[in-house]
This record gives sequence, C-alpha cells and structure tokens, in this order.
Amino acid sequence: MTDLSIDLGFIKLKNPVIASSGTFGYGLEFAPFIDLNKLGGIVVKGLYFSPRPGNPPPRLVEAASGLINAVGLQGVGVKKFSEEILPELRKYNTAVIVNVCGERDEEYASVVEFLDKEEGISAYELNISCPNVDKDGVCPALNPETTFSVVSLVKKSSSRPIITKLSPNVTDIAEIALSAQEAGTDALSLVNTFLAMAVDVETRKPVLPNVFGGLSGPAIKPLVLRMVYQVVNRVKIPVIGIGGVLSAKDALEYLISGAKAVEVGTANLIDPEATVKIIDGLTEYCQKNGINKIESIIGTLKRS
Amino acid sequence: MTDLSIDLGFIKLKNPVIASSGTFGYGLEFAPFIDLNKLGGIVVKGLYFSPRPGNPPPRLVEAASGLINAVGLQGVGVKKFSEEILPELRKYNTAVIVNVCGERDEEYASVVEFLDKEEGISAYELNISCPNVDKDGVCPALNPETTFSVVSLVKKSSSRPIITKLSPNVTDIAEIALSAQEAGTDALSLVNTFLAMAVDVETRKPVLPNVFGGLSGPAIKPLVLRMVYQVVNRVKIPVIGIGGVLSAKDALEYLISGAKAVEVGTANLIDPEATVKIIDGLTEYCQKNGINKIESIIGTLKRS
Amino acid sequence: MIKDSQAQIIDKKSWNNYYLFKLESPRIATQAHPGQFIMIRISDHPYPLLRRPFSIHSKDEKSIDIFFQVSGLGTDILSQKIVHDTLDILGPLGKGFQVGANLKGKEVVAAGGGRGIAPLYFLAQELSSHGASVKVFYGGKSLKDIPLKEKFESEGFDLYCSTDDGSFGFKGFISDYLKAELEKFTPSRIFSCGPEEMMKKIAKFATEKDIPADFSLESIMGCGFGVCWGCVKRIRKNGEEEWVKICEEGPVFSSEEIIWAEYEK
Amino acid sequence: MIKDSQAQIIDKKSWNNYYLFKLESPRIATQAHPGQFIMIRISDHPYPLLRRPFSIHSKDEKSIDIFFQVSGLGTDILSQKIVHDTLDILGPLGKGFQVGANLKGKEVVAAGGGRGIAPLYFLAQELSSHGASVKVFYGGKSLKDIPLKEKFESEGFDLYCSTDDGSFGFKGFISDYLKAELEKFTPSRIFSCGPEEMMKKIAKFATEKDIPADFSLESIMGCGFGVCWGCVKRIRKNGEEEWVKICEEGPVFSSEEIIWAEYEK
Ligand SMILES: Cc1cc2nc3c(=O)[nH]c(=O)nc-3n(C[C@H](O)[C@H](O)[C@H](O)COP(=O)(O)OP(=O)(O)OC[C@H]3O[C@@H](n4cnc5c(N)ncnc54)[C@H](O)[C@@H]3O)c2cc1C
Ligand SMILES: Cc1cc2nc3c(=O)[nH]c(=O)nc-3n(C[C@H](O)[C@H](O)[C@H](O)COP(=O)(O)OP(=O)(O)OC[C@H]3O[C@@H](n4cnc5c(N)ncnc54)[C@H](O)[C@@H]3O)c2cc1C
Ligand SMILES: Cc1cc2nc3c(=O)[nH]c(=O)nc-3n(C[C@H](O)[C@H](O)[C@H](O)COP(=O)(O)O)c2cc1C
Ligand SMILES: Cc1cc2nc3c(=O)[nH]c(=O)nc-3n(C[C@H](O)[C@H](O)[C@H](O)COP(=O)(O)O)c2cc1C
Ligand code: FES
Ligand code: FES
Repeated sequence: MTDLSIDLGFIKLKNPVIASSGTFGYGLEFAPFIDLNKLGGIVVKGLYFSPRPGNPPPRLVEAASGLINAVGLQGVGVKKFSEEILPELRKYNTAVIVNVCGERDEEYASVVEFLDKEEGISAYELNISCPNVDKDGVCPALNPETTFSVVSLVKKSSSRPIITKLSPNVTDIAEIALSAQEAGTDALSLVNTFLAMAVDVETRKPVLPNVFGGLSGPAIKPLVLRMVYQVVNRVKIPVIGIGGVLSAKDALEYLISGAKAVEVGTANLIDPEATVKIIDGLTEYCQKNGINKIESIIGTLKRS
Repeated sequence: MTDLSIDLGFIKLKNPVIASSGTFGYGLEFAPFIDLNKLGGIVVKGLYFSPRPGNPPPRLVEAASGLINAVGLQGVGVKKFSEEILPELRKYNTAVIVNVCGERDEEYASVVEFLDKEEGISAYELNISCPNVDKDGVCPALNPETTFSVVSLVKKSSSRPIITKLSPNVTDIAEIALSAQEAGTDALSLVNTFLAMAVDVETRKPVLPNVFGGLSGPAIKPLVLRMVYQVVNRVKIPVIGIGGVLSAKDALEYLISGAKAVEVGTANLIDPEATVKIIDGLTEYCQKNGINKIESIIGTLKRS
Repeated sequence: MIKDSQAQIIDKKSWNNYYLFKLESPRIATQAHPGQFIMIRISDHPYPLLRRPFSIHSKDEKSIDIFFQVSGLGTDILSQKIVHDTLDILGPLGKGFQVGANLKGKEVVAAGGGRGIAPLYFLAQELSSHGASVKVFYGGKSLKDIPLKEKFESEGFDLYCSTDDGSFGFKGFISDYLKAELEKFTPSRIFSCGPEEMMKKIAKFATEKDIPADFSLESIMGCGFGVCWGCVKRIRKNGEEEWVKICEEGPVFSSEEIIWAEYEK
Repeated sequence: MIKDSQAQIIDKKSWNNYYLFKLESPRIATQAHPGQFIMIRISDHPYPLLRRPFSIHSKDEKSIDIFFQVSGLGTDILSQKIVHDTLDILGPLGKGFQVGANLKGKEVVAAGGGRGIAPLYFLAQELSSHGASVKVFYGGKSLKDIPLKEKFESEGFDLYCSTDDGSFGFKGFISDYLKAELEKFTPSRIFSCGPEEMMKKIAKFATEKDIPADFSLESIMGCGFGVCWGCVKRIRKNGEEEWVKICEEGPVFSSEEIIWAEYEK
C-alpha cells in the first residue's frame, strides 16, 4: 500500500493533490464526476466579505497551451458561503481551504474573522495575488512590504493556519516568500496567474474588456517549477506548487523540486476527473518505483 | 502596393519582421530556404568578445507550446565574425543587427568598439537579459541600476544605434525600460527568454544540467504582449516585440499594441520560411483591410 | 451530467462547412432535453486547451447528434474526425428550453440562423410531440448555409427559409422574414438561436407584439458546468441585473431576462 | 538542404512499435547520402513544437524511407499518419557516413541496435554498391525488436542478429556478438548507430583492435540545420575538445573524435 499522505505541519493531507481556487467552483459541482473524499483538499472560489459581481465578459480567451482569464473574483460572499455551501462541503472528508480576498488588508481580516466562527475549514489561502482586480494587475504580492502587512494582520485575526498565495509577476519571488514567512504565514502556495493580454486583430481591440487577464495552464508550468525550486531553497515553511498540473508527471516534477503538494487548476475545466486521475497516477508511479511513502521523494532533485 | 516599411528613427526597415538572435544562426544558414533580402532585419547570434564554449548538453527541452534552452551563448567571438561572417552578410540588403554580450559592462563596450570599425552593421542589440549565463539566471536587465550602467557605457562607446534587449523576469518592466531610455538607448527590444525549469521524473534530475533555462515560443506570447503594451505607454523610444511570433496574426497583435517591429525567434527553428511567411501575411492583412502603410496601425489598440 | 470519454462517432454527414455527427452515448441521450449542450474535448493534448460547447441537435435512445459549423481551430480539428473515432464529451449541460404541456395545440415559432439552427431541430420535434404546431424559420447567408432544409421538410415541419442573397426563399434576414409573417399570425411563443443581431431584432418585435420569446445565448466557455465563472452574460433576475453563468442557468433565457443593450457592437 | 512541405506518405508498414514510411520527395531523395537525416514537422499546431529528426533509411529516385520507433509523443503522433497524408520535411541534413571508393573489396561492419538500425540499411546498400563486403550486425531486446531482419536477408546482406533475451540469434548485446565475431575476422572499418552504451563498447574494442570506427550520434535537436546550437556534443577537433553541433558536423563522428567519457551514466 502506497502512502500518499502529506504532513504540512498544520494539516495532514490524504495526498498532495488539492483542487485550486476558481477552477473548482465551491467543490460540490464536481460531485457528479468524482468522489470528493479522494482529494487531498479543495480550495474554494475566492471570497470577499460581500458578494462580488466580477468583470464584464468576455472573461476568457484561449492562448497556446494556456487560458487567459479575467473573471475578477465573482463570488457569493462569506455569508451565503457559510450558510448554503459550507454545510454541504462539511459532509466530505477532505481538507476545505477558503481562498480569502480583500480590497484592503482589513477586508481580508474580516473575512477570516467571520469564517473563524464556522466549523469545517482546514486553512485559509490568502489570495494577495489576483491580477484581475486592479486595472493594472497590481496586488499586494508584488511587493514585500505590502505582503508583510496583509499577512501579519490576517495571521493575528485568524485562529486557523494561513497559506499565502504568491504572484509570479515579480523579479524575486523568494524575497516575497521570505517576507510572508516573516509575517507568520504557515505555508506558501505559488502561484496565481501571470499577467497577460490578447488582441483581436480584426477589431483591433483587446479581447478582454479589462485588457489584462491572468494566464494559467500548461504554458506556465516551466516558469512556476523554477519559482518553486527557487523558493523551497530559501524558506522553512511548506510550499505548494500551482501551475499547469495536468498529469501525475507534472505533479511529480513539483514534488521532486520540493513542493509538499500541488494545486490543480485549469485541468479541472478540461477534465473534471483530472484530480483523481493525478492521484491514481501518483500511486502508480510510487508502485513502479518502489516508493512506499510519497513524502520520501519531496525535494529529492539530484544535482549532478 | 502596401508599404510595410517601418521607420525606427535611426534605421528604416523594409518591414517590421526581424529574425531574432540565437534562432537564426549568423543568418547565412537560412539562405537555402529564403531570400534574406526580404527581411526587415537579422539579429545574429549573441557575440562575446572572444569565442565562447556555451553550456553542456542537453541544452534543449520542449515544453507545452514552448522551448526551454540553455545554450549559454556559444559563439565565435568578434574576430571570426568580422572576418568570416560579416563579409558574407554584407552582400544582403537587410539590416544586420549584432547581439552584443559581455560578462562585465566593459566587455559589452569592447565588443562594440571592435565592431564599430566594421562596415555593414545597422545597430547593436545589447543582450543584457540572457538567463543562461549566470547559474541563477541573474543578468543586468533585472535591475534598473545595472541596466543604466551597462547601457550608458555602451552608448558612449558606440557610433551606432543601440537597441537594449530586456528581460521579462521582473516585476515592473517599464521601470527597467525607462532606465535604459535614460541611459541613452535608441530603442528597446522585449523580451529575452523567461527563466524556466524542467524535471525528469524518472531520473529525478533537472533535464538541463544548468537546472534553469529560458522559455521561448507561443507559450510566452500573452505575457510579452502585455509587457510591450505596458512599456510603449511609458517610453518615447521605439519598442520591438519578441516572443512567440509564429504567424502574421501574432505580429499584428504586437504592432497594434504599440511595437514598431517584431523579432521572430523559435518559429525559425520550426519553419525556416517563417519570417517570409509572416511578411507575406502582413501584406495580405493590409490589403484585406485597406491599409496602405503598415505604420498606420502601430499602437492603434482601441480601448472601449 | 455525465462524462463519457468514449462516445463513438457512428455517423457523419457534411455540407461545405457544416457537419452533422451522430455520437453513441446512451446515458447522455437518455437525459438530454432540447436546448441543452455538450462539451467536447477536441484534442488529447493541451492544444486547443479547452473543450468546445455544442448544442444537442437531436437524439434517439442511444445516441445524440451535433450539428456544427467550422468557425476556428477547434471546430476545424473536430470536422476531421471520422466515423469510429471516439470523443470525450460532457453532458447534457445547461437548462435548455422549457417545453411544457401548456403548448399543446398552440402555434409556436422556432427561428434560427446559421449554426444557430442546431438546437432547434430537437426542440421542434419535442414541441410537436407535445402537440404544439411548429413553424420553423431557418435563415442563412446563401442556399449552401441552410443545409438542414431538406431534413426539416422531410420531417413535415412547416418550414420558412430565407437567404441573405436571395439564392433560396425569402431574400433577407430570417428576422425580417419572421417579422413580415407575424403580420399574418401570432404564435404563443418564439424560440430562437443564432447570431446576436438576429436574436436582438426578434426580441424587439416579440416584445412589441407581446409574444413571449426564449433565446439560446452563446459565450466562450471555460468548463460548461458552472465552476469557472467564465461564460457570464448580464441577466435580469428578480429585478436585479447580474452576471449569470449561462452554462448553468442558460444557455436559454427569456427576452425579459436578457439585457439586450449588452449586445451593441 | 530542401524544405518539402508536401512530402506524401506513399507506403507505410509497421511491426508493433516500429514503423517504416516511404515519403515521396524527389529533390531530397536525389541529394541524400547514408547517415544523413531529415527533420519532420509533427503537427501544424505548436504542440509538439519542434520538428523531430529521422535518419534516411533508404532511397530511390523519387522517395526516401524512414524507419522509426515510437519513443514519445512526437513519434506516437507520427505513427498515426496514414498513406496519402503529407508531411513537412527538411533534408537531407548533416554530413552522414563517409563511403568512399577506398572500401572497394574490403570487409566492413555495420552494427546497429533498435531504432539505430535505421541509417544502416541505406549505408549497407551504398557500401555494397562501392564494392565493399558488408556484414550487418543487428540487435534488439527480443525477436520483435529486429523487424528488419527479413529485409536485410532478402537483400542478400550477411546478417548477424542478437537479442537480449535470446529469442533469436546470439543471446546478448549486439556489441558482445560483434566482439566475439571479431576473433574470427578483422574488418577495415566499423559503422555503428544505436544506444550510447552499445556504441561505447564497440568504440572500446575497435580502438583496442585498431579498427577505424564511425558512429552516428543522437541529440535533442532544435532546428537540425545548425542555427540554434542546441544539439552539441563534446567532440575532439584538431586536438581540442569543444561543443560541436552534431546536426551540422555530424551526426556521424569517428571513434577518436567522440569523447566517450561524456556518455557515462
Ligand atoms: C451553449 C453553446 C452551444 C453551441 N452550440 C453550437 C452548435 O450546436 N453548433 C455550432 O456550430 N456551434 C455551436 N456553438 C458555438 C461553438 O461552440 C463555437 O463555434 C466553437 O466553440 C468555436 O471553437 P473553435 O475552436 O472552432 O473557434 P476558435 O478558434 O476558438 O474561435 C473562433 C471564433 O469563435 C468564437 N468562439 C470560441 N469559442 C466560442 C464559444 N464557446 N461560443 C461561441 N463562440 C465561440 C471566438 O470568439 C472566435 O470568434 C455553441 C456555443 C455555445 C456557447
Ligand atoms: C540525427 C538523428 C537521427 C535519428 N534517426 C532516428 C530514426 O531513424 N529512427 C528513430 O526511431 N529515431 C531516430 N532518432 C531519434 C528520434 O528523433 C527520437 O526518438 C524522437 O525525436 C523522439 O520524439 P518524441 O516526440 O517521440 O519523444 P519525446 O516525447 O520528445 O521524448 C521521448 C524520449 O526521446 C528523447 N528524445 C527526444 N528528442 C530526441 C532526439 N531528437 N534525439 C534523440 N532522443 C530524443 C527524449 O529525451 C525522451 O527520452 C534520431 C535522432 C537523431 C538526433
Ligand atoms: C478561471 C479561473 C479562475 C480563478 N480564480 C481564482 C480565485 O478565485 N482565487 C485564486 O487565488 N486563484 C484563482 N485562479 C488561479 C488558480 O487558482 C491557479 O492559481 C492558476 O490557474 C494556476 O494554476 P493552473 O495552471 O493549474 O490553472 C483562477 C484561475 C482560473 C483559470
Ligand atoms: C535556442 C535559442 C538561443 C537564443 N540565443 C539568444 C542569444 O544569443 N541572444 C539573445 O539575445 N537572445 C537569444 N535567444 C532569445 C531569442 O532571441 C528570443 O528573445 C526568445 O526566444 C523569444 O522569442 P521567441 O518566442 O520568438 O523564440 C535565444 C533563444 C533560443 C530559443
Ligand atoms: S463555462 Fe465555466 S462557469 Fe460557465
Ligand atoms: S539542432 Fe540546431 S544547431 Fe543543431
């Protein structure tokens, strides 16, 4: 029997495969396709304190092996989430992680304070890295000071572990990671989408009314893998890799490079069974390679 | 007759399609496939002062709609280039641009000083952005000060126009662009490759002995397009877009977003006729849309 | 909502740029209603990346048909698939048209243009089987853009065709033809699918004449099952306007729910 | 060096994982020499992105053959192409084997393993036509991995087969078989293509026995025509070691030029 479980220190996951925010709805939508109990965890769609309208359409445009989205965090807000969705999600035996958003530091704190009263949440993932809210893609995770500020405030306000989700749109992601670590985050997840753009050459307009959107999918994997590797070598806290994980092989690249777990995003849209297939693929790899505990391969990248 | 010519201020190009450095050899290798006289320009492989061995193989690994390379600027050096290659290149009627490399600022300057004595070069492209030389991908273009320093020194040493080639691996590329402009560069080309990585999950080793390499190709286009758009709105000098241009449509996205020209890289490897096909495609687009002068569409992106 | 990763193409027909595929997928067929759609994975590889949505054009016990027009890369690749190839599909998705017993004996209109005709065949059959009398309005640019003409005729539907160039039937847009015909009769309901311009015109005169009308909207879809918030359109719900996921709550909405001003060019 | 974007597959054979395609491309065929290769574009789309290199397996006036093994995504997609499909190819590329008149009447060896046999058929034909007497050593894991056995036999080549599992011929590696046979005769030259381990062993005993030997190397290729510096291997040239582009100056190098220490696992 292969042991796929992962100990993040503050939570133990059944396996290192977590569904990523914004690509897995509130989780329940996947119940017709897969057994949610099989997942390492579920990060639900980003929540602001109040319901949020999101951006005008078109919100999506396909790129080469990638997807550019400008959804802009449309969501139901904490109240409806707690009353209508969380009770359903609680029925499943998997780690539920809430992706927390805010326009100012205080809003992040108030989301966390509100949800702290509810049962059935394993951790918060601080979304300080969404490129689709501010017109120019600006977000707290672009800067070590603003990162420190929001993370330390939320950490104070929360009784639960905090995972800080970083942005790839920076020169030195390890610097931001260290700043989040210093501010007390329990883990890091990297990354959110890459600031991107597409032009319709017939109308000569940006395809997305927002001009910019965030690129996700296989196209970004080589870049994120590099970032994960850069960060794990600098921080002490667990790192979760997010970007272009479509297969067990992709997940393994992240684990071997030092990520303790991965989040699966765009793959869910293409194949609602993706997470479960990746989990099965990890078991297969371990069995083929005589690995009893998947934790034993984390960060084992050999340097020649 | 469609006029595809582009005036960069310091040179006039036949058309906005330039072959990019490192993917077009020294140019002559393409003569069996295409008429080099048709090109807007050719940027030759990066040149250090002395011949340079480059990195150990494997140097390439394919990614989703992209290529990761760690060639590491293997090249013949200025002497052999001037004696053996430039005389051949001079026979063609296209702008020859030399991609200039250096380990320190002074080496960039000495390459330029050496080449200044030779006829038949239209401009220098300062490669301050190669991620494959330093082990951690560090290069002058990651920082406004180091950018300023090398650009201003080379500008002083050169009798020819300077195009500074920027790195995408930064938080705020416009900041670096402004710094290069202040240092006196005549134009900007963006971008060089994105710092990337791939892991062989069977051997658990990095695929590239260098660990990191640079990602190019269609995968990066949405990111570079965004950067070009961010930069053209901030600088006064011409900007050349480089990244994932495979078709006339890709080139048009850049031109409409404000680039005065594009460089075509990885596409040359896949299809040695790529540049010429793109030029033909631009003519076709102009004819279909009643555009007499391609310059008239540059930077015409409509904001609704 | 079922994932069938092995739906075999058991029949294929084509006319120029238009294709009709019969896909064997008994479980999806059983559940399908008119106006619902499926999401098809075009490639095993991440290019093109996203699935593409197609209306259910008709069904029998064990299979569903799709009717599509090549509009870009994905539909181009799809059009090259051959009989015996299998497709990975999700469906049936969305809510579809409301076809109730209340339409029994009533006169109704199904109006479609171009590829928008796709869901209306299934709808027209279902309406007939509920005892409604259906007039089908079918428009295209030219005769070659109304390839399902014979199919509707042979099924005995009351068919009204138009072509923009006058190569067959009424010369002009199908919306204009319908508008003209509405001088002669007043249907209980209009169902429509097609280009936004066409639907907008129909909505306008349907509202003026107080005829209830339902429209099937299109949108770029990331998932098709409500998890990405990519496909929204502005919809009026309980008096408020909001961005509604058309994959989940649509793709069919009534004339009053749709904010037609959104479709200004 | 020609780009032929319309090389039609005019014949296709397959054995398990191995495929033989005949590609109509008269201009490339005319110029081709043994040991040269072509670069094939696998997809019209950027996935997979790069062309893939394949040795020229044989030729006639108007066509060339390739023989390949499915080793990954690109070769998998390629293997699904059918007769009448066209491929976009570049070739002939590289320098290939030196087959001179000086080998007339001499005994030579062509030794290949797995897909490495591909260029040796063309080579053996050419050597024969230059009057050399060729012994072909052909190894594979198992009988099913030496599908060209009959082809070499029917052409009258002196064929020596080995399989790792002993299912046919000599039991063991082809390099061991060749080594054993070299007790009985001494060829003027050895030509070889196959796994690095195999070529390394052959180089070792060829050097010990002072038999000149040439090897065809493989490498990941970005372009195949010398412009990307992606395919280099460490090569001894005029006494100096440097990274040499194998697409341009190879893929064939002599035993002394190759730095065998580079191929340690
Ligand atoms: C609910 C629904 C049902 C549909 N049913 C049918 C049908 O039965 N028959 C049919 O021919 N078409 C149908 N469509 C449209 C069809 O999905 C698109 O034509 C197809 O996705 C285009 O994919 P492509 O890769 O060929 O084009 P692309 O190369 O992706 O794009 C080409 C053009 O099509 C547009 N487009 C891309 N995706 C969509 C999309 N999801 N919806 C609308 N336009 C899009 C693009 O903006 C672009 O202008 C339906 C769309 C929806 C939303
Ligand atoms: C000059 C030359 C001639 C060749 N001739 C033949 C031939 O005649 N028949 C034949 O079957 N094969 C030949 N090969 C090998 C063939 O090119 C590779 O098997 C093929 O490119 C793999 O592509 P893929 O997409 O299937 O595999 P991928 O999915 O890209 O990779 C699968 C495995 O193949 C390796 N690989 C990828 N590209 C190459 C490459 N260019 N060369 C070697 N290994 C590679 C990868 O590292 C990986 O281990 C030749 C290679 C070279 C360099
Ligand atoms: C449609 C869409 C919506 C997203 N919404 C959110 C969100 O609400 N909160 C968040 O932190 N990340 C969001 N993301 C980012 C993903 O969680 C993930 O970080 C990113 O897509 C990269 O992973 P991938 O390549 O596997 O998709 C969204 C991504 C997509 C494609
Ligand atoms: C194999 C390879 C070698 C390269 N060598 C150089 C170089 O010598 N100098 C340089 O400035 N850029 C070099 N580049 C970067 C390209 O010029 C270009 O900036 C990059 O590939 C992005 O464009 P593309 O997506 O069109 O390939 C190289 C790129 C590749 C793929
Ligand atoms: S397409 Fe994803 S929510 Fe509608
Ligand atoms: S493959 Fe590009 S130089 Fe050899």
